[in-house]
Amino acid sequence: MADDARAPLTILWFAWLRERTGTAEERLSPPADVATVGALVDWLTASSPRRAAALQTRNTVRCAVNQDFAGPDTPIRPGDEVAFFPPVTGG
Amino acid sequence: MADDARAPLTILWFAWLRERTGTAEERLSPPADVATVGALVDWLTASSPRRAAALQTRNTVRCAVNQDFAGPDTPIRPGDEVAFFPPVTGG
Amino acid sequence: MATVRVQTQDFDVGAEYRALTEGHSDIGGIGCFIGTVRANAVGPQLTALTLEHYPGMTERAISAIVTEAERRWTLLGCTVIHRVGSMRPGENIVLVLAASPHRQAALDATAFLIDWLKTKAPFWKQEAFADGTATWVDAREADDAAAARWQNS
Amino acid sequence: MATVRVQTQDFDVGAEYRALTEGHSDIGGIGCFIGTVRANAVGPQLTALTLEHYPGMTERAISAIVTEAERRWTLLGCTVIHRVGSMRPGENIVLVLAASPHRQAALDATAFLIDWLKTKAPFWKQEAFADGTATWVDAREADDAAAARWQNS
Repeated sequence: MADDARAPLTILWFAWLRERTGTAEERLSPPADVATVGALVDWLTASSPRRAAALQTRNTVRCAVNQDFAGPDTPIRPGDEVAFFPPVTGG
Repeated sequence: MADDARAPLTILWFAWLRERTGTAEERLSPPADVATVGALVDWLTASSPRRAAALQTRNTVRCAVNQDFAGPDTPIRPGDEVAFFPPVTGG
Repeated sequence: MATVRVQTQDFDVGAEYRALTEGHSDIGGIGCFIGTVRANAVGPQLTALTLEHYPGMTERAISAIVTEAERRWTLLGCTVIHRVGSMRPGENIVLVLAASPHRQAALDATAFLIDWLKTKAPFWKQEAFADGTATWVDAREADDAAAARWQNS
Repeated sequence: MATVRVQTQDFDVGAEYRALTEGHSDIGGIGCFIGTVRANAVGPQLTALTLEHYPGMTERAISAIVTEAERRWTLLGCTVIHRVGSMRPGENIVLVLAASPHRQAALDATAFLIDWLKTKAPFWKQEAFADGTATWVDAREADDAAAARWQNS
């Protein structure tokens, strides 16, 4: 989203993922080789036990990058807003 | 509907059938051998040019006997209420 | 449990929704359909739609359709109101409401009720136009097909 | 043309119906669905349902679903209102209204909108019970199947 190569990612956590991380929003700057959602999940999992707990059942964790649904191969760039959440249950 | 063997039929006409017969309701006593809807349609058709005009496109004429949808073989008894109308177009 | 009315006056969608649902916490979804008088795009302008019906048989036929819907789906209530008489373009003609514990049942019952109302209840529409002509509306094959979808279920 | 709102307060079905249809004589049918908080039949009593969402993405996702409905059916207007925050059993959660010249399009668009809302918009439900426990509602496979019906059309 931002052009600044050093801009941090905004990471958002929703529903029970938020309860597990203990935070709704954080700003993080992973290394430059974390360039996809899949790589970001690996890095977040290794970064803290609470984030690992939120992300441990990967099949049921959904992701959006800049407010669009994303998959493991979706690219991540500095400044992006990346949200993790369970399957949606509205309506 | 009635037990009286000589009770007339109540014949009802709706929509464009009513416009062709010029009447919404009439009481008629066909001969005893007019015992089905099909026989009644034949008898009505022969009984007057206006009724014949109402019933001439038999494929598009619908019938109800005592307020239930009926077919050509549905029995007719003295005192019955028999209605003729076009295919329904409500809703 | 079901409300069935045939009336000349308009209905109030919000009031009917409240009457159906108020005090019920066992409902999960309510389906609804409202049919309205649509102005025509070509030809002389439609000035009025007149609905004729067969008093007595109409209520009987609608009640039978509602009973069939209640047999097919778990309904916690439903409402069918059909107007008769003369209506102008834009006016309401018919209201169907179906409340169920489950969304799919509410949606299916609503579609079923309006599909069968169109093909199995004794109403006839006549259109009056600005040039003074009036014509009876023909039954549509698409309506028969829509109603037939439900025959085998 | 479309009205999309995410709000904490309740909505008024009758007022939304009027806002969608008033002054429109080109509409032939309006489909509607209302989802409500259903009390549970077994276990500790449900005391509240809380809807969490992803502000910003929610409106974006609903607008995309509405745009897809408008691409698939001739719609003369539609309304999607989804509540967030805490609601008690019996309260309204979501309203979908779809107006079309034709009945089948109105009914299909209504079912499509609620099916996709349930599976493609970022809302999460948490149930709170009388015994003090609270659980996040699991996504239902039936909802995915209902949404998938529309994938190939």
